Amino acid sequence: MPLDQTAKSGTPFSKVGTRPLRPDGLDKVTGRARFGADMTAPGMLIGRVLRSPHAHARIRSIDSSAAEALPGVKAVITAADFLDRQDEHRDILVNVMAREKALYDGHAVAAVAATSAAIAREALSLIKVDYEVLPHVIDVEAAMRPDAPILHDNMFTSGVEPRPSKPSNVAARYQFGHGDVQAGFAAADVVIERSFRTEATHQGYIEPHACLASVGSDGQGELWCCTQGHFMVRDISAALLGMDISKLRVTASEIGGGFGGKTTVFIEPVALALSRKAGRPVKLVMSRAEVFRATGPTSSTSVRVKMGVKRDGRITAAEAELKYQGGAFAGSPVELGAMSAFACYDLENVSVIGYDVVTNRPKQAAYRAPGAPMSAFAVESVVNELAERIGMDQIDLRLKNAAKEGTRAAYGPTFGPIGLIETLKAAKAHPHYAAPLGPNQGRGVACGFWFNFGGQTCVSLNINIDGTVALAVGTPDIGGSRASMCLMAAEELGVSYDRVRTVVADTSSLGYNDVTDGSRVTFASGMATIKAAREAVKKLCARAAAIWGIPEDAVVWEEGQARPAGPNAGAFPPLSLREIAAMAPKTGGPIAGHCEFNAENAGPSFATHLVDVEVDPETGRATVLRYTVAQDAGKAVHPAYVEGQLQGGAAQGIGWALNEEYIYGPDGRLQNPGFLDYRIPVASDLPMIDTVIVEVPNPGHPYGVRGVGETSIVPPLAAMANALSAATAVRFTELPMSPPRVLHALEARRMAQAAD
Amino acid sequence: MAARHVRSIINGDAVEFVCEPEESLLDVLRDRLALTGAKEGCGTGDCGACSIILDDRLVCSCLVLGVEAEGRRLETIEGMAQHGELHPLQRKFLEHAALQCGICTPGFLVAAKALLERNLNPTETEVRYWLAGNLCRCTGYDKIVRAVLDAASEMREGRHAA
Amino acid sequence: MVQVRLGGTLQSYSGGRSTFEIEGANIGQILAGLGEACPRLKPLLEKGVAVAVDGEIYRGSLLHPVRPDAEVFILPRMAGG
Amino acid sequence: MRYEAPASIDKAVALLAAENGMSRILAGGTDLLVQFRSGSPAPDLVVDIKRISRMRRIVAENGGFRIGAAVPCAALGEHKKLVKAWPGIVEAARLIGSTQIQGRATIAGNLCNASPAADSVPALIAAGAIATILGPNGNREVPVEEVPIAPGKTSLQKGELLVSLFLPARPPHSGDAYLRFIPRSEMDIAVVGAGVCLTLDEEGVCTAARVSLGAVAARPLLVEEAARALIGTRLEEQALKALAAAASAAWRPIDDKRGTKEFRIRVAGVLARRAAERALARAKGNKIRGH
Repeated sequence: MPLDQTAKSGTPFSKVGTRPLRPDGLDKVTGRARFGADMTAPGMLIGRVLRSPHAHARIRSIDSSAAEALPGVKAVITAADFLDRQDEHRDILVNVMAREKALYDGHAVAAVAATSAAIAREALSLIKVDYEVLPHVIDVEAAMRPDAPILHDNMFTSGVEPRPSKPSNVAARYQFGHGDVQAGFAAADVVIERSFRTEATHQGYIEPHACLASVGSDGQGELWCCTQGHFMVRDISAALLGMDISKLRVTASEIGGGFGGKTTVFIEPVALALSRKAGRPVKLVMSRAEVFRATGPTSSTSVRVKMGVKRDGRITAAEAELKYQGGAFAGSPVELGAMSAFACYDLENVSVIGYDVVTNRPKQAAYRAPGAPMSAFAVESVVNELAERIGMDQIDLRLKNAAKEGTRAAYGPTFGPIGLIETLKAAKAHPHYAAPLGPNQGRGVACGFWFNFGGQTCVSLNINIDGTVALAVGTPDIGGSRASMCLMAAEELGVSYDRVRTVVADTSSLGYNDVTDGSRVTFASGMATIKAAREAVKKLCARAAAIWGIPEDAVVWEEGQARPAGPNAGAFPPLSLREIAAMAPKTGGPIAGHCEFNAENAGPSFATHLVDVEVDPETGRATVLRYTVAQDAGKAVHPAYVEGQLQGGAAQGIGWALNEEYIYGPDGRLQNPGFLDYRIPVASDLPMIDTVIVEVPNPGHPYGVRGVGETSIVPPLAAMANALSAATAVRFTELPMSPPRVLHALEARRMAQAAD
Repeated sequence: MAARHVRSIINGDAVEFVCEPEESLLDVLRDRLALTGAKEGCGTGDCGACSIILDDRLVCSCLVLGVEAEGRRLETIEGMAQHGELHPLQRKFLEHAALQCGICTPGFLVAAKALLERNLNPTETEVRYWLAGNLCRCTGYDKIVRAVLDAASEMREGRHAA
Repeated sequence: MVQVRLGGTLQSYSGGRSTFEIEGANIGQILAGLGEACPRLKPLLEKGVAVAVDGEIYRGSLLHPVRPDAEVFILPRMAGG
Repeated sequence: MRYEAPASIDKAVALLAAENGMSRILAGGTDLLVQFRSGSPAPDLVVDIKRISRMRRIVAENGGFRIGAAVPCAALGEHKKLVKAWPGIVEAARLIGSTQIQGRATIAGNLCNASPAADSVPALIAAGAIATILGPNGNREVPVEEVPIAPGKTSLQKGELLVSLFLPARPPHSGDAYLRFIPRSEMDIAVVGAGVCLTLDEEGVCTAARVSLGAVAARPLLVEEAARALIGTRLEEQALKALAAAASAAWRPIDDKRGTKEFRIRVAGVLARRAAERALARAKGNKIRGH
């Protein structure tokens, strides 16, 4: 049954769009919810990882004999305990445990399991690693220079013709665009070209990575861990350890934040390897310092943007060159940064080039709309400057050039229905945009785009004998998605919200589910839930038809009841879901609906952010005074949690803009691996964050849902930079805009003014 | 290194435990007493996820030694709901959707309870500064601050009604 | 025949050629045809690409039907956070 | 590691004197436990002073206040008379870390941890606070500025214990203030801290002043040139400019991940000036708003 032809489309919702309490809420406000580090097992050992203190070093040898001899130590492992795979898992394998070289400060080189944390710690100190320290490179531009220390002798830049003859730190070159940018610039009245830099920032989830692994001598394993995708953990861990996938069962704990950072494995294969060797369960929990040193921050970047505009506000051409370092392995999100850079604009002439660069930093991991915030920072800063130069309102210029349905996106295809213009209009109409500003205050605007993804999804919906519903999904719930699933199932089945219970099932209970990423869960698991519920409804109707002795297609499902329709309408009293469920054991057995599919057409989400800041001209410190987010959610299933995503992304973006950064010493060691000096926003740093949810339905979803989780981090970097620039009359092109950097710029401006 | 025997009152119950002198109270709560509601986000007092109340003072249990708990009264998140009834703060956190992942929630609730025990009529700014030692990466704090203010308002009305 | 366009990066494997006429009724057939027409693209196509059909992006649906007049755009593989 | 929690000062001193290995005092523990965790060698003996009732009290003495070494920062803010007399000390103590940290951390510990950026120390120095130190050789009283000598190092001898801090009687028409600069609004280590304490005569002329800067040198500084810029003035624009210049000139190299030299120089002057204005308002009896 095509989803778009069902009765539901176009009809008002009775459950979707309401704000019920989340089903996992009670456990989370009482301390009962079990997160990654909250699990124990009988006979459990404690695992610890030894990490490289060097940014770049050849590992000549590892002597673990003294550690192995320490009483209480039950296993010591190194890279030799994993399969030496040369396939697509190679980089993950080498990142999980260094092989020939340690590639960054914090790179795992060995691990132990012992009867106590104290013994494990002592054992680490007894492992002797003979390092040959090599020259290192941290900065993205430095890594691209011909004389830079080379991380991988086998890295030859892809995407370049002819293939380079020498290895380099540039893994790949990407390019997108269409039209003739030179002609476009020639037609412009004003052309602005600027270079920008952003520092690496960490996802900063409050829960460190944690897992509990147990592998028996029969080769069967159990793993409990906090992850955005336990099926991914299962498949990769099995591959690295040479296990059959069916032998490993992974259960996702409650997850204490991820933002993309828990879409890969770090300690999980290590704990499994330790457990396999020790023959006992092993719990492995990262310290906060390990999280910063060894898990993925996002890229630091260097971006050049050039744009031209006519006096009437029409943008004639846009060009960008992006350089993203993704740590010690290929795979920075530069390609996504390049594709999304100009996605907000309807451009005839556009050209984007991107370089994926490796450096001696931890392997980057996805971070909320990976790659997009940095290129948007650069583009949206230049757009504002264009508006200033031609004397046009910053929203009006964007409205004039905004991408809409039918626009050919800068990355190629043509957009379907999208809501950018609606968010711009919502921002312009918001009282925030007209509010007066005081001295040293400025207002910034920026737009953002994210693709959104669907992906492989499998859910199971079972009708219980009492008429309640058990829904099993395979996508870890990172921000309230179980509530949304319950809402959608209840909507379809016509039962009340609290009669549906959604759980995140383990890997042995469902087919494969892609990780919780790409803002996909409410969209994809939601669509699977709807399909599964519709299948269950079909079976419920069939059961009622059989009971009544009428054809199946003569039964309709309305308001949680099967009713005879057509010629039989009114012939039998309706049968409720509860009644049919109660009779199920005697009328054919259990009733369930399932869905396994690959969700596509996620439908992009656009946003416009407004922010007011005040800058202390004597110290350079910026205070966020007011913040408003307008974003297209397609259809907000649980508006409170949609607002939460919008507010959370804005807060992370504010941190990125103002104070968050990876700081390296000349020795290539990370200097701020803790929440004291890696400064994420605290409650007193922020105002309330106002939200406007725009709803332009996504035709790819039966309710019109679009993902909302990621787009909200795309505009804030530029919105903040535009606001600071408006407050100070200085254009900021480097993040973070920390007080020393801002004060320096203000002093330079004062000096220049004095000289005039 | 000699393990010590410690007696405390935790959430109103007499509790005895044995711990090493260098063990943190957080490790004792989590690993020895199975009170895993307090979380370790940093271990250095920078995130507040391990907040508990120790003799009426809000503290990070990661910065307290287990042995220091001898003879002390501790309140943890596990003791916040009384007789199966949620504390108004717990209820308001749910109603306002003041949690996304929920890892920081126990710490916020304990810290907010300590605030409202001192000041039942805090301003938004007072709430924000009091809670500055509790990091949340999901919410941007908006809904948390609203939930605390709303709980305070409800508790004030309850007090006047009583 | 379906007109298939390549994103910029993929063009560096097709000698700069951006458009191909490919016979195929679904995404899988079009990717196979494209690999035949330009063997240097084959490893990339096998590693995984996204395909935009009339503006809708497909990352893993080889069996999705494609009409002869559809706008088909080959994009790199993508993932979010 | 041995843990002892004596009930008297004498017992504490005796324990410290008898220990041949490394011993550490545990007051609030907010620095000590972080050090344990960061892998620094565990001491042989930890003496918890929080069970010593004398060290947990704030008592009025000779018109001033004696603050026990185990008094948590939060308790300072709850002591109404102390808040009235020494608002700058209290505001400094209440800037140390979070609410949670202030429930444990002590200003004596803040002093003895000897961090150049300790928030309460410039305020204590400006106030002319005296530390009472007890040891095997008896009792001694030391101006607080002489306690920290280098990052992590104090002038305390082996076996010595800082027992209390004494804040002298505050002369009429006096005011103190402490301000610090941090990138966020809370939770950071001071990039620059400035404590000012001053006294006015009946005509509003500054007769005495002390200015102290934190986080601009290896230890908090008492900046006499800065104080001299204020004495004899009514803190007019000229005097405040001179104060700021003296404060900016007083710095000795710190250039690290938390702030550049250039930034610290500049902001030291700004904060000294703002703290002086705040102290002046207090000396005149004006109300000052908090955050």
